[in-house]
Amino acid sequence: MDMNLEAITAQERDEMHRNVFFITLEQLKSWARSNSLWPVQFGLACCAIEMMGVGASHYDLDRFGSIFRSSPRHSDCMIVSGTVTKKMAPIIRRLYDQMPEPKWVIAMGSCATAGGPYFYSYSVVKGVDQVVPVDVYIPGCPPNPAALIYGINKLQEKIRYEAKTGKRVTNT
Amino acid sequence: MKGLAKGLAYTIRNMSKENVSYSYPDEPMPMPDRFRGIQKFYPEKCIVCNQCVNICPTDCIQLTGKKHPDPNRKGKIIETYDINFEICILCDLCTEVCPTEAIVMTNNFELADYSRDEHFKDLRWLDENDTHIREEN
Amino acid sequence: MTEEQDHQSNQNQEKDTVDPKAKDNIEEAKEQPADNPLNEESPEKITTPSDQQSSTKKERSTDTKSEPSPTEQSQTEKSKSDKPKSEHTKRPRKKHTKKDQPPEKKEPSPNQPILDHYVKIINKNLSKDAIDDAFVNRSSKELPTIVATPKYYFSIAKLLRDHEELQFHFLSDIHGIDYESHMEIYAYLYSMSRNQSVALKVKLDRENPAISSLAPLWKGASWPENEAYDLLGISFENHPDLKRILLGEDWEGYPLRKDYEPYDVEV
Amino acid sequence: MIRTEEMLLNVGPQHPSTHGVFRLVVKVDGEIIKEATPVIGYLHRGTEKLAEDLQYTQIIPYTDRMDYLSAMTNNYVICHAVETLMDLEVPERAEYLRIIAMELGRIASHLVWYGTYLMDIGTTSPFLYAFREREMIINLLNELCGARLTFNYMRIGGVKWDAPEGWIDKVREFIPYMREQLDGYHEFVTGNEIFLNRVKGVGQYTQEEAIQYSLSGANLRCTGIAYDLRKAEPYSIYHRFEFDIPVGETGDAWARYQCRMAEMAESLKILEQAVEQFPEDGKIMGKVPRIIKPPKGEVYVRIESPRGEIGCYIASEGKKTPYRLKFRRPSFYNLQILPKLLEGENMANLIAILGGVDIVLGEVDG
Repeated sequence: MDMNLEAITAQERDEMHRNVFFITLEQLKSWARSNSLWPVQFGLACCAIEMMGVGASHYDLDRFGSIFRSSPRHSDCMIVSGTVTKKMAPIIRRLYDQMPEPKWVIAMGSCATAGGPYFYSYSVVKGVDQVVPVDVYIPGCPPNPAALIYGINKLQEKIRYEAKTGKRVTNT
Repeated sequence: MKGLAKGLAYTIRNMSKENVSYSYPDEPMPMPDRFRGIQKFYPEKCIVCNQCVNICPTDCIQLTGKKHPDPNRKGKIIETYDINFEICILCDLCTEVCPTEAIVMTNNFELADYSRDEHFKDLRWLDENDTHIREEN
Repeated sequence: MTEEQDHQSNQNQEKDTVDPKAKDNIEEAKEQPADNPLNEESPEKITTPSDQQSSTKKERSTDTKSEPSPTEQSQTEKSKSDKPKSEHTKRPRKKHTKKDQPPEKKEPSPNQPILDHYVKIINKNLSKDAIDDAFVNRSSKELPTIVATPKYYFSIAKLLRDHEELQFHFLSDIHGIDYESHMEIYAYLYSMSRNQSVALKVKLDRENPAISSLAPLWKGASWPENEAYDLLGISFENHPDLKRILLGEDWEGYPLRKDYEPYDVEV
Repeated sequence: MIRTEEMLLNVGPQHPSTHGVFRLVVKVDGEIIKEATPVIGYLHRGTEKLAEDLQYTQIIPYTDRMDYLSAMTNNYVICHAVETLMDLEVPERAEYLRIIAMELGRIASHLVWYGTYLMDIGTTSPFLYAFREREMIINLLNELCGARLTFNYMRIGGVKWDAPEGWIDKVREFIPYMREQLDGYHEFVTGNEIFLNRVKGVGQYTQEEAIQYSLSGANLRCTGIAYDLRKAEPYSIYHRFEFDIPVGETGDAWARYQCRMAEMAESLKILEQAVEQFPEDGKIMGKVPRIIKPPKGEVYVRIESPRGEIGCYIASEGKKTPYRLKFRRPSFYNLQILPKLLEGENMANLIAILGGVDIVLGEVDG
């Protein structure tokens, strides 16, 4: 490209940032991010077994570039798979805080979504969204691995959509 | 060293085996007939007997009935029917107790959503959910 | 609300007219009343377990005498297991013996002599008033049950473990129960060498439940006792490490007590 | 002279090798563990309290979520407890279906253990192989009862579903396949020198200690005590099958590994016989009163789950709901020995010992 960068005025540069580079870079970033979601290897209860199943041979989550990482500092996505108890809630928050930005949370299963079968229990938090912001909710008890893959794809869609339009997706 | 070599031979033998991975999002995932995905509700079959409400372990079903519009016929018909799918644990007890099979299971499992409110399934949604219905009940 | 629903459902069942689309299912719908758990108040619809039992008891009481004694039975079981296909219709189950004897006859349980023997040993070695009550729990696979007095609870447990005729080395379970009048500890002991089980119970004062711990005898009792302390508030004396194991030290109240009110009520 | 200082180290609650939310506070001096204190309760969900307000049929789905790797045995223990209390007869065919489902579940559970345990101590690929076979079992169970993990299959007095057409044949076909795979596993890992170095002589205890700590399952049998409730107190129709109780001798992680691998083979034996004897037809539900109301009384039954002795205590007041329901959860008891095992061990052996105990945190915390 034979463009003289020196000659661009401040106004033009602003314009360019806004119109050309900024948006495409965001989209590029979102494309890269959505295709390399690294969930933290963090299992709470029954759903964690299905999460392991997703990582195993038959469902093979690596196809989507999602590799389970053991440390929250390596990952940008947290799959809350299982019942969140009152004793566990502060730790989930801490794990979430340890993750680098940008980060996303998937609430997998009805326990993480709203307490599920333990809705009336004395020791269970009614939904992980009271502790951390949640992007995608997957119902089911537990959701089968295909449903989790669907949820992850849904999250990828959301990441791309948000980068493209700049709007926050809260509801379809 | 012998054990290591044997293990390696096992790995190599497995390399030629058929790939077991499902190609799920590209191809639909067939589920067995009995698979519990989400309920389908037939309002016309319901006799408002409240059994599903009583059996539900998590109290996620709510229903109201109204008098039958035809004055000659007694009984009730369903007015609202809500399943709070957030806390539904898919235990299948509601379909088991239903005397008229007004509530049945379907195989649909692609239900992930961006909002919790979406998981509140009302009568209309449950009526329209009419694919992959379980045949055996 | 429940009464209303009850009424509604009763109405429904009386109706012959159901939506035409559900015609096939009318039959089922009519049968359904007894199915409805809400209808249990109407007496003719209930088949209480006791009714059921008494009827079956009558049927079976005839062949009680032909029932083999448990030791014989286990032998027959073994011999029969060699050729399983031949005895599909009548297979021996230990359970049968207990129910086959109607309570009126008060035929002693096959385990009654065993229990008497235990009681004798305990009385001989400890004291006459060491045992509060001793009975065979017929509904729980003829389980000999000993109710100890709190004072002698620990020494009975020790005796059950160490006495050469008892040898209950394995502690299977220990937990507390909150009967609103009192608390109870239920311990299930098993002897591998003799293939016998015994349940040891002790009744505690509900206001201030405290009992000596079994953890010095069985290290495996340590966590279950912690659990009972955590969820029921029973304190164990001489416990090596008594703590609120599940809920954490800052939890208020004892959840498994019948009068527990959650401290922090949520939506 | 190298000077070392005591250091407190937190393992968990989120740690990939604790198989859930389990925390271990370890005091280490250099590489040597001085003291280990397990902290549990991060998954305590109050099932027992909830069950006091639930009807017996409604409790069955909750038991699925306790020991989620072998939900079938949990289903069975509560059904068995209520059946014992009410003195119900379970039809032949239902018993066979239960046995087949339970033994399939046992293999699936041990496969998860095999995969994750080996992953913990450093080999990644057995996990993939184990889950490949597990997925087949799960698919079989999915066909039978419509769920992959939380089956809710058994009912008081019978089972919910009859075997679908051709299902028994599928199980029959699966048995030789699994045997072959099992041999493959042995070839793959069992002789591996690195693996042997990691597990041999690690986490050793004696028979007396095992009984002292109320261990059960493979954790007890690895010391040489042939104690399996399927033989000692035969429940269901286990007395009809011929199988051995695999026992270890040394009581270390290696013996536990061998026991569990052999148990899978024994389960296959039981499956083979059960499939062979499977009755042509018959009812799957016994005569059960419409409303399940056990008489007043208390009952304690115990059965053999993959992790050990799972017991269920019910105190009934003659109502629809239990007055008190208590599960003897094998993992909870098995985990107690951990501080003792870890004392004086190398830090690197922590994972090998913890994984060898085979815990499920849903069960530990109740």
